[in-house]
Amino acid sequence: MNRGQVRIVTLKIDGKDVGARENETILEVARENGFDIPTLCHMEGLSDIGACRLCLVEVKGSNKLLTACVTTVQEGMEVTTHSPRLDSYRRMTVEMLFSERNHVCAVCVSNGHCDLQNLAVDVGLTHITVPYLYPKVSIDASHERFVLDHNRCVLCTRCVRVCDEIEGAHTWDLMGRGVKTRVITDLAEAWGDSESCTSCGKCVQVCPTGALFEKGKSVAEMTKRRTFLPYLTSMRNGDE
Amino acid sequence: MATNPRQSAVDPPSDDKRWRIVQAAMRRNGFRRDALIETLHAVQESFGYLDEESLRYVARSLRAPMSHVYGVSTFYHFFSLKPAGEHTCVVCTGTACYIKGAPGLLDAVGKEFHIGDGETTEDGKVSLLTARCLGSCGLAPAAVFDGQVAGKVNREAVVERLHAWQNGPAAVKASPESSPESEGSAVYA
Amino acid sequence: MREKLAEIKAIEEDAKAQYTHTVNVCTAAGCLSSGAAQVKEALGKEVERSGLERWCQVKGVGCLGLCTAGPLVEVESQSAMYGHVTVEDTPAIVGGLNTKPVERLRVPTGTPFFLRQNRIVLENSGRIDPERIEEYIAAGGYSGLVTALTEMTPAQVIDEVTASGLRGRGGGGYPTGLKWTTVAKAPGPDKYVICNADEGDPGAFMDRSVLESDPHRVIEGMILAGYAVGASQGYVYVRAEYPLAIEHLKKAISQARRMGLLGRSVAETTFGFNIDIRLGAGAFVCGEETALIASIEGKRGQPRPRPPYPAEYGLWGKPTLINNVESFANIPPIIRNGGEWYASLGTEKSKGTKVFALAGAITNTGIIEVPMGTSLQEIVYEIGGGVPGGGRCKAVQTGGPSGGCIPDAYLDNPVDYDSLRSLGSIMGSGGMIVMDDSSCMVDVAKYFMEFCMTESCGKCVPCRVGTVQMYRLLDKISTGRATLEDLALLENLCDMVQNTSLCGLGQTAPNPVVSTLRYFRDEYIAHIEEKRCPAGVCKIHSSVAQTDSPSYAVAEVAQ
Amino acid sequence: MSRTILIDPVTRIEGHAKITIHLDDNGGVEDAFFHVTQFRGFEKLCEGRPFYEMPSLMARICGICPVSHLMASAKACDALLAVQIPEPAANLRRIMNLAQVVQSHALSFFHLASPDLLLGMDSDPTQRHIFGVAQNHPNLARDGIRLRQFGQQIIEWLGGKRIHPAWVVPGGVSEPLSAERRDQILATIPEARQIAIRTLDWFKTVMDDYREEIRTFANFPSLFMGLVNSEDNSLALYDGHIRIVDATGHIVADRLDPTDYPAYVEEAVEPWTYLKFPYYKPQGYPGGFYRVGPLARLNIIEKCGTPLADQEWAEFRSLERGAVLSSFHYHYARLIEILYGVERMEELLNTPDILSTHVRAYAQPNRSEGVGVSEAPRGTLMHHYRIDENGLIQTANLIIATGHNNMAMNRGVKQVARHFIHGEKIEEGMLNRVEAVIRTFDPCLSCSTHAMGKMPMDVQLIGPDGRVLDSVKRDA
Repeated sequence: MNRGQVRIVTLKIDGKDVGARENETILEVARENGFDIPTLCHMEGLSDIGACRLCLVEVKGSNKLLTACVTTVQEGMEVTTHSPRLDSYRRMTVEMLFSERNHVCAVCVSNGHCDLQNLAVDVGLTHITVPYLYPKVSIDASHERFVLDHNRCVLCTRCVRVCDEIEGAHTWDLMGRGVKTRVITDLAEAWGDSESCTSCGKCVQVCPTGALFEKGKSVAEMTKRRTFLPYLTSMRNGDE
Repeated sequence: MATNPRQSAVDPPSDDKRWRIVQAAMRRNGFRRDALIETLHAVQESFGYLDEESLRYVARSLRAPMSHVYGVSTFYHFFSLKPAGEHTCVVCTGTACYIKGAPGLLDAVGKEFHIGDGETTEDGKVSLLTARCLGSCGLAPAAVFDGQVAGKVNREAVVERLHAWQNGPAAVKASPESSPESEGSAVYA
Repeated sequence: MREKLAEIKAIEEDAKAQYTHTVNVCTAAGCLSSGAAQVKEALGKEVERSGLERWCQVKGVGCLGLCTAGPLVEVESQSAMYGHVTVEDTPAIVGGLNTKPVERLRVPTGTPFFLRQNRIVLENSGRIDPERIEEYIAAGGYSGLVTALTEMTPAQVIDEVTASGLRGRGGGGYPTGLKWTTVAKAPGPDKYVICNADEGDPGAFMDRSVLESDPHRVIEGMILAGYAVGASQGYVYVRAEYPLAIEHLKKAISQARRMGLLGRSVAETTFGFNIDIRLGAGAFVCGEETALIASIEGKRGQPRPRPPYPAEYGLWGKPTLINNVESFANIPPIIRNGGEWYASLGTEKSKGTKVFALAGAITNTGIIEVPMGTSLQEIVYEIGGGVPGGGRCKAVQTGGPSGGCIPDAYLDNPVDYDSLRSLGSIMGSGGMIVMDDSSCMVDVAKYFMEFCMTESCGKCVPCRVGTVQMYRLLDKISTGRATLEDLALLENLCDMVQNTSLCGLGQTAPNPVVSTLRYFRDEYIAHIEEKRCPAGVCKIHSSVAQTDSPSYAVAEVAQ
Repeated sequence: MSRTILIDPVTRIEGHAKITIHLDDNGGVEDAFFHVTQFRGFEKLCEGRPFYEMPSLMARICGICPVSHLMASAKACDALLAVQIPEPAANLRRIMNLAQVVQSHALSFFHLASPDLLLGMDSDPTQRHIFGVAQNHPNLARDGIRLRQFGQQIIEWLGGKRIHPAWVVPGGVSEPLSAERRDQILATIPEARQIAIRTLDWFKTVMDDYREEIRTFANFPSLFMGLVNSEDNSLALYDGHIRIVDATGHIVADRLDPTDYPAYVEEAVEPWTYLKFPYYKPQGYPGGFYRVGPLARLNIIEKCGTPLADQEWAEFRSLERGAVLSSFHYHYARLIEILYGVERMEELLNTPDILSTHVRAYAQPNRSEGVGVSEAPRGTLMHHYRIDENGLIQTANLIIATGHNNMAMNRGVKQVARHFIHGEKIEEGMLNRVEAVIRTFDPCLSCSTHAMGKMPMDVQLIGPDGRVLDSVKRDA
């Protein structure tokens, strides 16, 4: 990726001067420098899609909020990662996610190890002001080792991307659109019948919630291992 | 089988001649994966809808992941994964049609035939669909009966037309030869 | 090539001169749906029966504009336009050719509807047979292209476009010249030109009309763009819902290819350019340029964050120029007559003309083209003939689901990009829906929200869930079950969805709500506090006394 | 003229219900009903969920005795896996279950029932609650709070949190017990034992004041059902066999397999309540009605199995020749079980392999159907699941202690009403006794109807013409 000469730029994040390589994203630079920007669809080692909108930041001179995970830094940029307005939008965005499906942390396998739950804590979401949508969605336990519970899916597409970009199977994709979007395997068949699935389990490990989990895990027992991902990614890219 | 999979197609699922149209569409685009939507159009035009068999065939032919093919097929409202009824009635729900009474048309069909958007009557005769603006705003509210656009329709006319479809299929099947007058009496307000 | 075009023009003119009469039948989609094809056939038979075939030609032409009076027939020699023509009327029309026009069928053409227009994009609409390239050439078509290719550098072409002050007609109003410059400057040998013909705004049918009536104009505009930015491949992304437009476009492309105006050597020069058609499949979001690109690439039509803009990173990751149909349709006359000529029309910041589709509670529904800066008043009351039966125009909806409702009191404002924006609406692609007192503004807002909700691609959270929540709140208001807290929540959601959504669809989805709240807040309040719909549209629940205040379970976030 | 009294809601019980008392023309009680007005869809909402979630999900039925549901549910899941869980795991589950029994009994006795016993059935209702007790009898109130804390603390130490711990899992428990934790628990036992003894002694001294209540509080012959230890017929709260005895104390059925419950328990439905009426099948409905819970358990066993509790049990059983029939003695039985629980926990904590790290059996589901039965504080609790080939719940059926006691509670209400209510004028104290009889059963209505949301209860007075004449309504 970073072949050849890469220029160094300087920018301000929350008032602090920081240096960065010109091909880095705002999110990367912010995290390297200890600034916290919440994310959900972002996952180190996977491509970024800018879908969850939690990493939106204010950039001086831009009348629109910019997606930190896909916006590259520029010389002289002045980035604000936290403001009352951003905090409020983030809280509402997480609130939207909670209202969308049937998230019940208390009886979830990922309770205590859930990215969505942590986000709620981080953005200070204490209650939901909008009505729950209560969609009636199914659970697919046909796979020998894993379970897909649509009730907890936030449509971050990490599973879709890891399966396509790292495992190369492209078993997962999305069907439908809008609020009716669902993750699917193959032709929306039962996961256990999938011809393309290699049962590698990467999708399960990258899933931020309890939407994908291992069979046999009881409530609060599902912890996800993700350290393999940056390693695999760098191997694929042929990096040192 | 082919030596170069890019140049030759996977065998179609059956001897049905319509597969040739589908194959031609793919060949025209060099069996590239980006021709997926064009290919799905060809399938839908030939078979009326996209069934699982055809999706599998298209996926194999274009060497596209099945979930991708399914994802695309369900993203676009133009594609249908279910066979339509013998006759289709498309009600335009564009803005002009909406404010001139399209909801009333849907309501009337729903009450009379117990079908909603995208549904087919139990006898398989009539499918109801909606469209996002046919561009016939000047004739709002508009509806399409078996491919023929009719403007300024009203509830009674739509219900009457659908009843005629249900009761006597051959008698009223819209044909291009039918004069606008005979059509007008049935459909126009 | 110039000689070839001149020759074709001469032949066409000679042929036409042989006829004493030319009877134009509008065979665009609007008139077709009221029986224009049968009328045309009957007129042909009638001419034959009367033995007039050597003196009279019956021609199918594009949109004549006044869709409401379709099917429309025009007799050029008599300057007579007939409306609501039926097969029975054809003997009278043909019989009257050598005597007097048939008065009972005439549509007055001395009205503001015809006189106040200034047709540039529509100059050939209703004049030429869209299925014959020769007629386009005879009307001056492709001469600008030949001039550009032989006498101008790509930079000069861009200069003319820049000088014209043309801004994107798809709704955004981005300066076209600037866009072209960016793509031209972008590095790399492979670039693309895309014509966005995915006209998805409900209530807008200008692009369809242009493609059906004068497809070559769009093709010429695209070739010029390709030359200017250095692209050799173009795509027209057109809605599958427009079969006639697709048919005309296909025919036009193959004619242009045969004529040597498309292909490896355009107009006998070293410049090569091809155009392919890509069909949409019923997804409004594909009007958004990054979603459109994804769709052309055969993917789900989901947008991606910008920057990078398609001008730098577009189709297959290559620099890509995307303009809409009307923008491209403006290019040939700009090249032919010069950018300055174009810039002399319109207002200071919005140059040229704009095509509008008039629909709703208005007498003259149809397609019009007026100079930028014409007031809404003039468009609605004079050109459009006002509300049928002399009713009051309550509001004009512009810009489709991304736009807003402008109330009667503000109709004296000129129509241009900036003034519409200051009124809380947008130019959009040009759909104008006139509403009278029978429309409820809450219901209208709910209609558009329902539209955005079902058209949301589902990629980003605010749009995917926010539109559903907003729709539900609007439904609650319209059925008389809402409280003022719900209204406050709705406004909060509007703000959040506007500012955090990924693409234009989400960012503008709250616009109809925001604008109706701005001008018609009293209607919302009436639904909420008085439990009544002033326009009598909404069905207020009979049991509204019991406002449901569900005890929303606190999200079980805590462990 | 006849009328009906409505008590709505019944107070100081778990959950919400109402009582209607129908009076005849002379002002005598014609009939009385105990209606459970709440409905919960727990069995329904479990359908389609992975069975691995059941223990935690089912525990949500109730915030008072989640552990009881954890036990029955986990046992049903063990059955689905077809594993025998490691003995240390079973013992750890037993300890948690006992902690639960102790804290729940403490809640019932001290917080809900003691105001009647300490302050009197006819005392000022505005003072007749735990705060009134705290004011007038601070030591007893403190004991109650301490005992409850003791139980809850052990649950937290074992399971990580007091309410809805996720520690009990199919196949065993998720974490072994550490030596420090064991010692911590052991250190709290002496105080708890002291409180249990102290309270028992006090109760025995005031029992005589309630002779009228003892005689009329659901004091009638019935069957008694519960688990007994399979080895020595001692008190068993976690596992064992089902035994049924009659009013004379004779064994009607013994060594019944709990998982085979459909063979001998059937449920009847009445339109006026959401609570079903289970009965002992061979004796039919309504004749085969039975009682479960502390009173029933002490009536069916042959000993408690711990030294101090055994002494108390012997004294208790000497109250009557056969089974102890008055439901008033549920309170007494509860106190004995508290003592037993504290003693038994100590024994279990001192078993040699209690710190073993092998506390979980792993397996794929091997059966399509599983039943788990254990004793909740209020009585026998049955969870019955059927799963599909992917391990998703197809049907769930629960029979909860309060359900078993439904018939007895209804008869009890009628008995008390007939005894205490006369004429047109209804004294508050009379109504309180109608509620108090319900309280002796310590019913958990939330559990037994698997209801969603909050729920109050009321008592209604209905005339022969069906008109509601009077009603006492209380908010939750």
